[in-house]
Amino acid sequence: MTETLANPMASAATATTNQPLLDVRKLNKFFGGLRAVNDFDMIIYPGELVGLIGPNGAGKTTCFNMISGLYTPSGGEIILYGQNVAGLEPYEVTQMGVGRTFQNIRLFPNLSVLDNVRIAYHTHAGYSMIDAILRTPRYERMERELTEKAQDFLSIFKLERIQDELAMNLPYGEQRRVEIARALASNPRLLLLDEPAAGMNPAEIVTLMDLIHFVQERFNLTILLIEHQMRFVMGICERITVMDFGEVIARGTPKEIQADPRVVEAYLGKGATHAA
Amino acid sequence: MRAFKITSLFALAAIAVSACASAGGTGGDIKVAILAPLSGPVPTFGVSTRDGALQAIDEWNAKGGINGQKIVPIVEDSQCTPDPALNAAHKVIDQDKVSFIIGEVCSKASIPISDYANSKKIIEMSPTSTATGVTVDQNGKVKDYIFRACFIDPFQGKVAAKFALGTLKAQTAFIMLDQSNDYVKGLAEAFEQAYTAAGGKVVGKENYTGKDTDFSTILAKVADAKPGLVYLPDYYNIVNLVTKQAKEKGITAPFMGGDGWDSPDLDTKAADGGYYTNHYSPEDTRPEVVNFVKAYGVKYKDDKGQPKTPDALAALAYDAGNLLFTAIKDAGSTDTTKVRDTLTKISFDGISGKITYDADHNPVKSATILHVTGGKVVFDSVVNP
Amino acid sequence: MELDPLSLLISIVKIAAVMAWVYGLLRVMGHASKWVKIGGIIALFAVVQLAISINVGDSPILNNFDTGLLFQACTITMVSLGLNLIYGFNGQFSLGQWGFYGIGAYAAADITYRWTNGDAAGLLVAGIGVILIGVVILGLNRFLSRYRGLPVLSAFTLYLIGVIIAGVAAYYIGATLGPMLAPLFGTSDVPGILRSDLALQVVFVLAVFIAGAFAAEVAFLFGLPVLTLGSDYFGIASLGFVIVVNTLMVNSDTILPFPEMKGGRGMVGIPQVTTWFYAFFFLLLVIVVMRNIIHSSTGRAILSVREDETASKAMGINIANYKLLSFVTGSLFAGLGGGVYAHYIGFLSPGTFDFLIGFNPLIIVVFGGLGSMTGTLVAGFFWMFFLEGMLRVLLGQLGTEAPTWRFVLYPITLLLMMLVRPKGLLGSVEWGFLKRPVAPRRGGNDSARGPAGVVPALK
Amino acid sequence: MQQANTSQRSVPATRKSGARLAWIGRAFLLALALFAVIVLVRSFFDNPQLFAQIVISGLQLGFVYALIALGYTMVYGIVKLINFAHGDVFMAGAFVSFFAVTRFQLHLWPAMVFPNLPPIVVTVVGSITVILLSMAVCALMAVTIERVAYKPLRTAPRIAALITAIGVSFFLEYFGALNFVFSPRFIPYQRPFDVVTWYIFDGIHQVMPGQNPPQGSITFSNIAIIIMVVSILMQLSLQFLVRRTRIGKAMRATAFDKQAAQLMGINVDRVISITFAIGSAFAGLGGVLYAIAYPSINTLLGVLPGLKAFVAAVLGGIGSIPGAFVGALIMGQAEALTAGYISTPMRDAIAFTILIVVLLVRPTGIFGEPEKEKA
Amino acid sequence: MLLEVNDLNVFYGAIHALQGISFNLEEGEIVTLIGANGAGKSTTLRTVSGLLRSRSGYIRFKGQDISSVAAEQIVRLGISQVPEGRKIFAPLTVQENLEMGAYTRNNAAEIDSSMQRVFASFPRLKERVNQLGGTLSGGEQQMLAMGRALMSRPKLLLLDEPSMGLSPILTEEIFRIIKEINSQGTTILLVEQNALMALSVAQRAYVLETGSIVLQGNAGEVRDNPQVRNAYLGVG
Repeated sequence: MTETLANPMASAATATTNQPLLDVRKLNKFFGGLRAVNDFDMIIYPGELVGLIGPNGAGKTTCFNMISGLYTPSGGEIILYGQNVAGLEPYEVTQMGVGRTFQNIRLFPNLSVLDNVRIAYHTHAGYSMIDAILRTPRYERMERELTEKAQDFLSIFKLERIQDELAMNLPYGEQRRVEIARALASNPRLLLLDEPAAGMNPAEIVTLMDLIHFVQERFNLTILLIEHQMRFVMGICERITVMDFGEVIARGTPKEIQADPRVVEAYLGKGATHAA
Repeated sequence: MRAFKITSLFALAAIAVSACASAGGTGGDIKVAILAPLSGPVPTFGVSTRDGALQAIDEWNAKGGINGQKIVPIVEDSQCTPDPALNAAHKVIDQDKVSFIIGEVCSKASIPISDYANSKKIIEMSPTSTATGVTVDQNGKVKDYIFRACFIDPFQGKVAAKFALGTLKAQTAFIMLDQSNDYVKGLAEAFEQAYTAAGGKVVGKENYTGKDTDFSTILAKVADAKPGLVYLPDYYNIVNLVTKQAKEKGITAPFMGGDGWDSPDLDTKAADGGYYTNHYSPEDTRPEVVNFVKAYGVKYKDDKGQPKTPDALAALAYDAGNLLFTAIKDAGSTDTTKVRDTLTKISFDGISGKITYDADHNPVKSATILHVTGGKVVFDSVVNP
Repeated sequence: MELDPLSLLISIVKIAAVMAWVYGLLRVMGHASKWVKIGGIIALFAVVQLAISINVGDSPILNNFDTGLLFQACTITMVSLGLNLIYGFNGQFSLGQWGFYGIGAYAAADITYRWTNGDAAGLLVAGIGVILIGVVILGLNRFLSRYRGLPVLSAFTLYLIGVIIAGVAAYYIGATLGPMLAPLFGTSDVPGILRSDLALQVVFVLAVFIAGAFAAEVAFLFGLPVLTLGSDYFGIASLGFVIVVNTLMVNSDTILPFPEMKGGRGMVGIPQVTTWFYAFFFLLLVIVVMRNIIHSSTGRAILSVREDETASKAMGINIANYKLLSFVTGSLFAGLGGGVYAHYIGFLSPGTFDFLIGFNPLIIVVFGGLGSMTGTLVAGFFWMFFLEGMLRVLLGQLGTEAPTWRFVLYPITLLLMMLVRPKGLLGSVEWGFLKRPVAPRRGGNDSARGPAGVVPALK
Repeated sequence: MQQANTSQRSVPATRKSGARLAWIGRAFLLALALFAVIVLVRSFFDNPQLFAQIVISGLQLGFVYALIALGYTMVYGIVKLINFAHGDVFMAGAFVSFFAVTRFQLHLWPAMVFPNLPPIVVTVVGSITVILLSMAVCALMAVTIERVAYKPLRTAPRIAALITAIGVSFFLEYFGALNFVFSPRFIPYQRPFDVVTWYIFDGIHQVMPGQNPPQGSITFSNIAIIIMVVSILMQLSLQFLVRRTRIGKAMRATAFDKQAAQLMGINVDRVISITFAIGSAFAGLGGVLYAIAYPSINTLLGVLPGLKAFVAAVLGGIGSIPGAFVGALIMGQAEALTAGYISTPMRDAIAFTILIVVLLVRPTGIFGEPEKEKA
Repeated sequence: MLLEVNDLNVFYGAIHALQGISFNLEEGEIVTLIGANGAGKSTTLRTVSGLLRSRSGYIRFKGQDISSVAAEQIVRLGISQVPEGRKIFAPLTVQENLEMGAYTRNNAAEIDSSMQRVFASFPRLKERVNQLGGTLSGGEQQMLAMGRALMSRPKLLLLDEPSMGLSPILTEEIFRIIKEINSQGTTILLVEQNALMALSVAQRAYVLETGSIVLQGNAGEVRDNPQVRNAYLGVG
């Protein structure tokens, strides 16, 4: 179990390209009487980069929460690699290869950047608590290895210089990057990014787009992201799904979406047509 | 290497401390520690005990001390809880270097103190710890240096049973006891044994805990059982609550209890008609009692500014002090072994009667029975063992 | 009487010396060199041991009053460290620590009490019981992990049944084997080999460990369902636990079958075997184990639960397990502390384990700083030497009325402290040994290594 | 390698569903409940009068707890603070009334001012004055405590305020126990009015001193009735205050969202002070009634009733006013019935066990709103 | 000048959230602040309404420095905020929510007339007057939040993301009401993610980027700025 391939899932993914990585069927979620998500369907194939857009409150984050196990769906199936994961505990979903970031960044604020990333390695730590208590050679070795891996990740994200800073003391943009690094460190096949570009200026957004492209190729990831920054979404996503009021109102390539009158009306706003 | 500097700093500091500590000894005086629960669950006992003991010390000092040596009291709060009590004992024994301790009040605090004091050959004179385990260890061996001024639980129980059947002619009794209080439990068990042995019938027995305030459930059962007597050997605060609630429920059976009833705060109206066994009566006309009650009243005032009447705790603390000082005087030395030998053979006229010690360092003395009637506590009779 | 300025100075020096000693301890333990580490620990132990045994003038440098405070500081620190693991590091607001402390104290005391009274059954039943229950819990845990979404009450019921069966089995095995050892105890005239001092020392150490394990197992059963509650509700439920345990202690001779515990009268005759060595040893053990847990992957998982449960779930962490783990470990420390305490004081009474006194570890933990082991350590020693040491000594000199002020000054100090430093004495600062090991930064030029070199190689 | 990894990752999904085993837990709870019901039913048929008597004493206790619990729940609802000093404010209420009665004879003032008043009016007006005074002093005290010990810590971690609350509680207990304050003694409490007891047996008769009520009668006293009536009245008036008045609505708004309340121009600090004042006035009232019912007071008086009232508030769902009320009644009954039919020393243990079991079934108490799921 | 904000610096812990922001509002204007999530728009509003304290810089309202005035006092001065996410009091009824909005006022008759005016603007609220705030739909909650803010009869209304989560029709409705409120004499400072919509009602606009103002001008100018079109309008 000491293989050094980029991602163990990489070849598995290519071997089964015709099988969807994620197949969401008729997903529903009620909060009290409120229908937050209504018959949500989505298929994502391995290696894709899909965008999910829609007005605030359209149910996008609720879908994310259901896919990552934080919410139990009121109905429907979430099929990940042929297995229905609806209703699994979040940690189980994560262990099956779903990583995510949060809309309002949820780092571990009082821990260092390095620890934030190392926590994501937890399930692959390779030593037990007994090893830790006795400080066995195995602990020393694995802990060093784990730390190095985490540092490697940080250096991809140009965060290696701040590894000992507390997460809460970082500026917004860096917190975002740490969060993405942390999500990647949990070794996902499918990465869910909830508004990764929020709060970034256009220059930062360009960097982020490059970064996402890079990690996607590097780790052979499948990415589903929620984003409001249209330039970002249009520039990076291969396919886009648009939600409004818990329902999917359009799907297609960025070009198709921009031209779709329903989308323009519901989301981009009537002004968009005027302006364009 | 910084660690070593720190460590050596500590070592230096520690030596400095000890040098200072050993310099702070005073010669010529006899230090006596008073360990009393000034905080914790029963602070009132602590206050009485402290005041009683201080009274004795003041009187001796006024007379010029013991063999010319002044008595210096050191008061410590022992909280009626084992660890603070033990800390207090350590402090007075090792820090203040006392050889004589008056206290503790609660048995559960006296027991750990007595073990330590005995191992250090320090005389501990407990005024009111009634549990057998204070002067005798679990193997039945007497702790040489530990004494007490009060009689032990079984004695009071026996006296009460004798009185209940003989004088009160109560053929049935209901026993109420605090499961968690060894004093109450000891008395209740002794009473039950003596009472049934002498032909009385216990018609009910109910437990409560010392923190309870609502006794209506138990009293409902008492009312149901209609006993000739309710034996309630608890402290006055519980007695106040129980008797008041009993009166309100129309329970007419007389209540009877032990020395725990004795307090200026006993609600004499509620407890009207009750009897209790005690160490002494402030109405006793023996001169030492009269003098003590008077002197105590001069020194201590209650919250209304009236002279305080000493309760049994104060009287026993006073007796404990006098016993100890007399023994020191008679021994002619503050050597604790000599004082111990004197104490074991002492015959002393105290407030609570004539005291001699049996083999287990328990005083042999008489018990007084008091009757609560007409808003007053009156002397009823003396029962000899 | 008047305040003697010298004694005030002595008290201050004493507290400073103790603080310096704690600092030194953490420093030497954190030293890079193994030999400095070992030598330093031995030296620090020796300093205290010498101070206890060498007389300056007519009394040792550290008299029994001081050593008593040291013992109690060690035990209360152990208990508080456990609570800090539960509350400070894992974020579970628990008021139940005192109950586990009491369980540990009574369990250990009962084992050695029976032993010194020539009855080995106590040790056997408790030892076998703890092992069997542990096996049952771990086995059931493995078995039940096959079921997903198992309601916690069902799991609890199954564990409870398993534990009861294991306990009963242990009782019968122990009760059968125990009397067989009786001849080895000898008679009152001819002490048998099991009555030797050495045997008692061994039994004492075993008893402390068994007591800790027992407390941990109780913590598991209690924590399993109750840890699912929200924070304040959990706090109150755990406070309830303390009161239930206390009530059982009061009734240990009637409702529980332990006449030797004597219920509310208090248990006497516990051999006073705890020496400075043992107190020091167990405290070090707790510090080392806790520090090693905290600074490992497990510890990071525990911390992440406190920081953000949702994010922690999304990192693949089974937060219920880690809550339980830290609760059980924290209670284990409390149990160990109880075992050491019981054999120091030699007398146990339910009054010691009252819920009001049970706030003490919480006060110490918050006073020192949540999530700071150093803070707890410093606060534990400081608290003991300030409240039981300094205040007692100083007020004792101020006359016969002054000691009643001790518990008036103490809350005022507490209040001022919280108002001045609401995050505790040390916040989350750690000293020496307890500091998080700083991961070395990777040297060289990262970009030169290129993305190809930054492969997240996971197994 | 990949194989292993895939299978490892697929473990969770192939596990059996544990939901099918939910019956085990339910059966366990059911067994507990059944046991309790059987014990109660048997006891009832054994001796119905005794049962009724026990229930009455449980009611009396429960209604006192309710008065204290209301303050706990209000304060918790608005500042999320477990105000451990609340029980000591309760104690202070009892002491204030004690001094008002014994030192100043305040309960007799109507007779002094208007000598011709009928005694019943004197007693009623006098007692009410004493109670009002206690309530006012308690309210003032609580506001002071809040300003000194809690307000500076409003932005600090919640636990800091909890520790100061414990500190304030210790301070009140031990400062009160100083000799020149209340002294540490248990003091027999002098009631502003006498307690009268009646028994039900072929109609209602008054119990005369020295007369045993007949076998099988049920007794009750005026103080029990007063406690119940006052407690219900206070609960209703509190409901009115919170539902209908401006300040009550401001309290609810502040409890729900302090910042939004500030944006409405609500002075949050003042609303919090008023909440403390009202809650503590109730505690003071409870203190007086409690002391009248159980007339022996000392400075540690508030610890246990305070704790139990708090538990009652948690049981009912802390933050909820009807919850506090119902929780208190359950606590009262649990204690009385345990004392009556199981064992008095076990009653705290049983009461807390009930709390834990209820919380396991309803994690936020009987009337508590479920905690919001956050993500 | 009704509101004058000068060189405002606000920190969240170590994070420098507002880095020297200056802007102003004339009486009767609608001014909008646009920018990405986390750019500091809400922080600006929260600082103006007194929920946050600035480390340096000042805020003047009608010439009076309000940077250190308590939030509840600022309401009395005539600034009312409709917070992001609406923050209505879920356990209170619609009517009680509105009463809370008028907490600073004492004249029952005037309050009643204000309430009638709010009902006139938002007839849907009148239908649901006894319903609990938490049971309203998103659009109704937004109306309630705005109505509640109007109950204090503010001179200046701060609107934080009023269209969040609303359907286009509702959004338009809300913006129509915003204009209406403005035409009745209330000055409005609007923070909005739907930049196009915001720019269509506002007279002037400021563009925020990571805590500082990068662009300002008339709404039309801002809308035609290519960078803005690119970054915030998703077109270009």
